[in-house]
Amino acid sequence: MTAFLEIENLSAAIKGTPDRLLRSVSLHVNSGEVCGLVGESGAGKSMIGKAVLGILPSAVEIVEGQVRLDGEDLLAMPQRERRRLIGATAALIPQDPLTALNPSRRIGPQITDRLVDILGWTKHDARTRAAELLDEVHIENPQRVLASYPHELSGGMRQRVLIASAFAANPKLVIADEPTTALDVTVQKQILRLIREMQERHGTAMLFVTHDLGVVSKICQRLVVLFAGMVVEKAGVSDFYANPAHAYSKALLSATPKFTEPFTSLTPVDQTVISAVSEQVEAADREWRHAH
Amino acid sequence: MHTDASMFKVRGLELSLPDFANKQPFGRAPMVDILKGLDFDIETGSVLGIVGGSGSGKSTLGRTLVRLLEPTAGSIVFEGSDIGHLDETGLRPLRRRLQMIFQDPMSSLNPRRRVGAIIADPLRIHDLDRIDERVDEALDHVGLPRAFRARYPHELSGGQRQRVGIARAIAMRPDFILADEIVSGLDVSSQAQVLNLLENLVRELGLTLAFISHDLSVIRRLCSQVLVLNRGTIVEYAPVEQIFDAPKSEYTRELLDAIPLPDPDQPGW
Amino acid sequence: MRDGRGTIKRKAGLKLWLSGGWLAVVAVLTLFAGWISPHDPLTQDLFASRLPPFWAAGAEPGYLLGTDSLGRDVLSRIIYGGRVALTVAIIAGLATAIVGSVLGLIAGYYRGWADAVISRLVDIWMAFPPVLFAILLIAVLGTGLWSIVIAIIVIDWTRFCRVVRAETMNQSQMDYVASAVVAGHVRSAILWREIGPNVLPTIVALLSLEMGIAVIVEAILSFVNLSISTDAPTWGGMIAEGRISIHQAWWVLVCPLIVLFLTVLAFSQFGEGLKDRFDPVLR
Amino acid sequence: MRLLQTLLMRLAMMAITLFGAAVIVFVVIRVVPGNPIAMMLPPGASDEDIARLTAHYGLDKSIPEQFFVWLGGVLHGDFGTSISLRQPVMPLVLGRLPATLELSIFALVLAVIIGGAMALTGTRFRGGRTEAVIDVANGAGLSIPDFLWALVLILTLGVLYPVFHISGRISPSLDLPFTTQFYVFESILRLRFDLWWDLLKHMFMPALALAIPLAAIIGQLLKQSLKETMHLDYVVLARTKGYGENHVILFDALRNAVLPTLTLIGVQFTFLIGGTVIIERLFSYEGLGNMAIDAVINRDLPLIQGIVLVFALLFTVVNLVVDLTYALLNPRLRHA
Repeated sequence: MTAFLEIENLSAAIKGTPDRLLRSVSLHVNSGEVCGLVGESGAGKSMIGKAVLGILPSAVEIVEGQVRLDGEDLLAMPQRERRRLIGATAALIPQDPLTALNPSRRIGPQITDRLVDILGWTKHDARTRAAELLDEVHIENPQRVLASYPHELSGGMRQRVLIASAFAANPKLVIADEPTTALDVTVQKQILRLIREMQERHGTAMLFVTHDLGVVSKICQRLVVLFAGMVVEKAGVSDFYANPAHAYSKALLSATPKFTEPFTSLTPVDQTVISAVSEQVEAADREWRHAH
Repeated sequence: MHTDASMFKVRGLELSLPDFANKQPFGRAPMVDILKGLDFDIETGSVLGIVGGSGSGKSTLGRTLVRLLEPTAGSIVFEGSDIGHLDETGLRPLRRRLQMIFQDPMSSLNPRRRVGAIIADPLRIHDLDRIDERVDEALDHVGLPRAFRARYPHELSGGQRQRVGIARAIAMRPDFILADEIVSGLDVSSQAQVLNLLENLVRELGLTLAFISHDLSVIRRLCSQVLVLNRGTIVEYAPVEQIFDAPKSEYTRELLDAIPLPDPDQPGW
Repeated sequence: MRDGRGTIKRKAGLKLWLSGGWLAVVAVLTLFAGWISPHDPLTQDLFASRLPPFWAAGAEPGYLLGTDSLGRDVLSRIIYGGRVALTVAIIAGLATAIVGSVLGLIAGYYRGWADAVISRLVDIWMAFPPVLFAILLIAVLGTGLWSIVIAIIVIDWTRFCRVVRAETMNQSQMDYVASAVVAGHVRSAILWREIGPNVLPTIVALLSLEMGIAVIVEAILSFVNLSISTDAPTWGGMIAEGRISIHQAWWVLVCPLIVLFLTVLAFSQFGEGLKDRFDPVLR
Repeated sequence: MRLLQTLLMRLAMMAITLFGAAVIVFVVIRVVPGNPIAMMLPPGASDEDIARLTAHYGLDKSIPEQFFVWLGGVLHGDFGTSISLRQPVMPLVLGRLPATLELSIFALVLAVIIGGAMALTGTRFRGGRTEAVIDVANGAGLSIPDFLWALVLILTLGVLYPVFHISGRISPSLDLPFTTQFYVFESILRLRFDLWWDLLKHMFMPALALAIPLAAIIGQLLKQSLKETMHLDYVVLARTKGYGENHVILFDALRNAVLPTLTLIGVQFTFLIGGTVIIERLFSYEGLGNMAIDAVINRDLPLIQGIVLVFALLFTVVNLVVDLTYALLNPRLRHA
């Protein structure tokens, strides 16, 4: 199996400041595989996905590193070409289904616009495909939904629409950015299953960004743990949950609630663990500054 | 259930709110029933978990218990007297005894006041003595340095702000505290810290607590009783072990099954 | 951690200093007009009419900004005109702010019938063209300082009322208000002690803006000859005279115009600067 | 259905507002100290004259009675007779209204074009020097009212570089073939572009002065909501689909970002129309506002009442139109 997405030594910083938000991040995602990207708020997990898709906020710039999609270095490409390539081969499942659909456009065009405008399909083909996709994500009466406006659909429905839209152009890579965080648990379960089902059917490489170690264990084969923009651990899922290697990962795992073990889970993260990993970050920074 | 030991007895509690989203241009906004006749007791010294999905009415229920909202029908008997329809003056003496910790610590702390004033203010209203000492004590209880009295809310981290919210509530030495989704905005690590803090405070101060959450795993650690709410009605009300080990209602079971445990081999997924 | 806050504060500081500095200069000049102004603003000297300002050919020393068609010193008239402008700005600005803000706070916090009445009143008021309304009021009340102040309150209280009402409604939704209820505050105490301070920066910014607007309204009223009295020097009156003789003596229009322009700009920028400075999140 | 109900409610509100406005004008003129008849007459008029005139205008009746007599007339289209011009008020007002309307609408168009261009440019090049320049321009436009802009324009484009005319509506030497008062509109219909050009040269400066503050508001608010919209997930999503920045701004962000600006334009446009009063005076433009100031100076009560009421009607109609446009653009309201 080959790595479809390869990130090498990626560093990013707020423009004009020396402090890095991403600290020499390297990771890869194989075709047909789901890789989890885990960390607390401010760890930079969403930023990695944004860097890949070229949608970083304008204040943030990439200072070093490579992002390769199927072997092609995205950062070395002219912007226009890169946008086209991403539009044709990658897709995003965003976090908040309430803001991720344009409130003033009908659902149909929002699914088909990429097919028509970027990939040059005919309107008719695109519409047929959209209906098929809605069927694939288990939406009844696709034609009616295609003609509705977002505010007419429930949160779970909208997330299904967004998943359908993400898989519309048979992408090779899907980046899911906390796709279930805004949903109720029962809906979350259905959506996670659906994402897994779609990913398996299409053989897509998927980068799954989340703060929830419970969710990771349900959908990912491998995971990468981040702290302050630095990779602290990369592991296979079964190894990780049986025996996390890094002290910070271990602390994070035991702080995660687990109702089957009420008195051993939810352990507060020890301050010494935080200082140790912060020390590690500083050491990496010193080394990096030295090298530049 | 020992009715004598009950701090709250809630009977036939109903609440409707105007639905401005579907307001017709003429006349009043239509009313939406949020709570549809709830009966339950809260025993003194117990920790009640209130759980439900979005739109279940759990926050509305909480705000009605501490009388931020007035019920449309039914009674809320607090230590023998019905507080459901008391007016502002009637509620005043009760305010010291019923406290609340809010979900969003940024919005619940007045941005223009220092932490010390935020904690001291309710004490002053109720003419309590030794205010300075009480503020220090409260800060000690929640594990914040006393020097934080001089800080503004925006100078604190999320976890620290939530501790200030807790300090403000316990400084009053209330009989009852309502905690409304107080850890849902926090990272896992601060979530665990705040929960541990609350757990210790319940033990030390003998608090009666209602803990609202959408997350059943958090409830199990802290609560002795659990009330499962769905669309404004009680689906199940039972001791915590029973809810988790032998849930009676289909809805509770569904909720439990849907929780993703940090365990790749969890059955049912 | 480094973020954008440093630059925001620096910009706000510069804005505050420049605008505050200009307003201070105007205030000092007008306060000590008797000592500072080189001539009596009313003395006419028909032999020295339409003298150009000091840098132009044919200027007379002693008439820094030249003279108008009646030979009155332009600089002195600007300084004395500033007296009227600043007096109106301060009295009318404060009075308008108080009336409008109190009504806005009440409507936004208590809602119900009070809000219904106040909001409807605002709607009705908004159906009048403000300048025409002001002119009409002065025509009815007669000219004079107090008429101008009353006219400004009457036409502009809605500006405060609308903004303060919206901001109060915003703040009322915040949980710190609910937590004040839980603490046992009575409603009026919550409005003044909890919500008030959070609405204050908005009011202060608007107040400063309103002072600039008051200066303009006074100038407009002077322009149509309906201000304090016909012979007292006012910026608007000077502009009206300068507008007539624009082709013969442009400085009679240009000099007061520049001063008026800068003063109005300074008032509005001063308000913005104060608001940025007061905002606890940016501090 | 919903839209129709909204319309009916707005119409009812409009009636209330207009009634309130009528009451207030009436009260301001009559209850405030000062005898309106004394105001109308030159100083030194005899008591007999005053009494005669008082009876003539029905001012000897009680104030509520006077009000309803006047209101009854208004409802029949009779606004009374102008004292200074000795003509019925209604045709006088209607004769001047088109000039003011043309000026206001031209100013609005200018404001939308300038403000919209600033907002779009600022969003396209956000975070850079271009945006900083636009912010400064917007700040100045917002702080300085139309009255001062008008004076600045008169000095620069009227006197220093006399490109435009500084007074009047049209050059007096021209022969006017017009049958209506809508000169600009009619000149286009009659294909008299020479007249059209002359009208524009007169209208440009007053319209620009009126437009600058509104353009700044549009520029600032639209840019702000565009920038906020640019961070929303659906816009981010559109970018990942392969669309370029211009496409994303124009086709994904603009439509939703326009809504908050649109509500504001309603109120601001009424302010703009209100501004015509003094701007018309400054440019000696023969519109309603100029007539209003003359009416006040001449103490012409019936004319003042008529003009103020026409302005009030205009303002409420503008707000109604904006509300309806908002409802039409917002799918939530359109389909609910």
